[in-house]
Amino acid sequence: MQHYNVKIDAFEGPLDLLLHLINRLEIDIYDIPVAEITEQYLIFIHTMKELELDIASEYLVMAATLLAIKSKMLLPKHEEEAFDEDMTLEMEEDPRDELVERLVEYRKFKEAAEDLKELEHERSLMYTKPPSDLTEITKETKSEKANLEVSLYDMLGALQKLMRRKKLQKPLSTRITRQEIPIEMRINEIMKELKGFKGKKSFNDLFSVSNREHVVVTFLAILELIKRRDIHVTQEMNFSEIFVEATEGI
Amino acid sequence: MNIVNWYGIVESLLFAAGDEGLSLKQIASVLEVEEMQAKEMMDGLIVSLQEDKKRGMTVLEIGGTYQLATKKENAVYLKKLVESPSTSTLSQAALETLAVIAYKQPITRVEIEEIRGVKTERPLQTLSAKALIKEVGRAEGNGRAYLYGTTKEFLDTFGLKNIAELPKLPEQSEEDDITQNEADLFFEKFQESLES
Amino acid sequence: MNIVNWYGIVESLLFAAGDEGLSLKQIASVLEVEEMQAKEMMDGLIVSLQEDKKRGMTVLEIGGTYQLATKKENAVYLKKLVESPSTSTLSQAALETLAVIAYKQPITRVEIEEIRGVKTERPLQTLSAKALIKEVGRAEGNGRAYLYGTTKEFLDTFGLKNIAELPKLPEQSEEDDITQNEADLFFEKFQESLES
Repeated sequence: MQHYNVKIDAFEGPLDLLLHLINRLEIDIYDIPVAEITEQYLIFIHTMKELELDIASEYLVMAATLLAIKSKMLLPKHEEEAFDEDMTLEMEEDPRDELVERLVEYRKFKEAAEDLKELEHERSLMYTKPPSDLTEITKETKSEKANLEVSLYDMLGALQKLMRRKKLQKPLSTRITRQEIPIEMRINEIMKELKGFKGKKSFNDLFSVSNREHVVVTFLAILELIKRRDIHVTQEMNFSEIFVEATEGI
Repeated sequence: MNIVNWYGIVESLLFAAGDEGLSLKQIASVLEVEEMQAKEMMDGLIVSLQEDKKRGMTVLEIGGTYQLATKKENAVYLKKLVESPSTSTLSQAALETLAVIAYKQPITRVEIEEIRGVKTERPLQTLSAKALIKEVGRAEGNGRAYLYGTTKEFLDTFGLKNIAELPKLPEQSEEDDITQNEADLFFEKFQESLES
Repeated sequence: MNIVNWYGIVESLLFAAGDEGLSLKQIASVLEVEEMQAKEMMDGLIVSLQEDKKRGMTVLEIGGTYQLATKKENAVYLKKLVESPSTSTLSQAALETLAVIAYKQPITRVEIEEIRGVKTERPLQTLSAKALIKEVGRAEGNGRAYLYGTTKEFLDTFGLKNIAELPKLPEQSEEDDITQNEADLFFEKFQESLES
């Protein structure tokens, strides 16, 4: 039973997908069994199609690349190589080399991105303040036009700082903030809805309001209810409709 | 937790709270002590800051809230800093104000201050003096406040053909892809709920 | 003037400058000392702040400027009063793109796309709008594509003194299980669909 939505773009691209397959199949990245990985890759693409997901062209290009490598691996050695046996070792290029190189290179940056995430988190634990208003202790500004050494990035950078600050100060400020829907309230609503309804209710019907926050809160409420075992969720088969009913009624 | 650590925590809190300051009640609630105790600690902090020559800060008690401020006697150095000629660029405050005007024009001073959360008189003066912004009209309603907008000088300075050429703000461009956002949000919340 | 007073003055200056920060040159000029001396004093200040439990502040050195910030270890208390921005605001795509640019700058979009294996237009837009990257020039050759590099805002966002302080690029390391979680979920779903 799957009672959650799955992020459709869990992969950042074909290289990311390949890394995942390699990792999952516990394959040595420097000695990839091309036939196996190609098969898995194609199955994945096929599944995406079945799910009617848009497949970015990059994925298809990679599929073609894999098939090309696979066929090269099957081909007998080139004739030229027989001519000059001394050269053989040098000439004999593994058709997988280029792909491996790309994967290893990509993996480095994927990991570096994780490091950045960690750094960003660390930095976010330290709060800085905006510059103080020093109006009172300074003289009037003289009128001076232009020759400014500022760029658009300086301005956007300033805006970033402002937004970061706003985010931090939200609860402190007296400004009216967005009305939030308490999960507990939505839980009660859902239970009422289910109890007032004999039998199973379609999962999708619970998401009648298309407001983003409402959707998320509803989703969380359902998760909570599942955890509390107040509701029962069923699905006949994968990708078929999901039904929800109150446990009491069963 | 002992009082030594309290000092550090309260300093962090006051710094982050900025001009809005913190009430005794807020301080007491974070430290999980009685307000009486918090009051004693604040009094101690104020005295120790005042006496410590190594410190440039003081705590002001204004209308029932505490806020950090620089010591009066250091104002002369702040003045020196502000008047140092190294500023061929715009201050953070001016840049922020300019950004708000650029993206939200026409906009009144009060609206800008609402967004920035601080007084904006001086940055507006600076920007006007540098001809980057100008008054473009008056707001409706009583008060009829001035509305500010950017100038041609602004476009020149930032190398823009027109205002539409300003880069999209992250929020705006993300809205292009609402369904993606929803999926992300879903997933994020879902992950969180698994971890909790 | 002795160094004890310097500390107080510099603290005032740093407080007033806020996230705009102060350069060594500015500090030296206000104190009327050599930059070398100012540097020594700043080093001393940073150490003494870090060691003093009574203090809740620290000094960050970012892209050649110093700025005051609250200590990391107090974040837990700040959270009680102010919302923490600790959830990453950048998508995986944006983070990856940023990582490539940070380590390979200056670099063109096409080169980034070669490494990532996917289109990278959108992440570049987001990163530009967040002022984390900027165009730093044009590549040679026909097309004369834009070259991208990181900004000071980048250093600030990730708390780096300078680009050289970036963690070493991993040459080879074990797969990170956590990052694979999302992918695993998808994979399970697709495996199941195969079995059915």
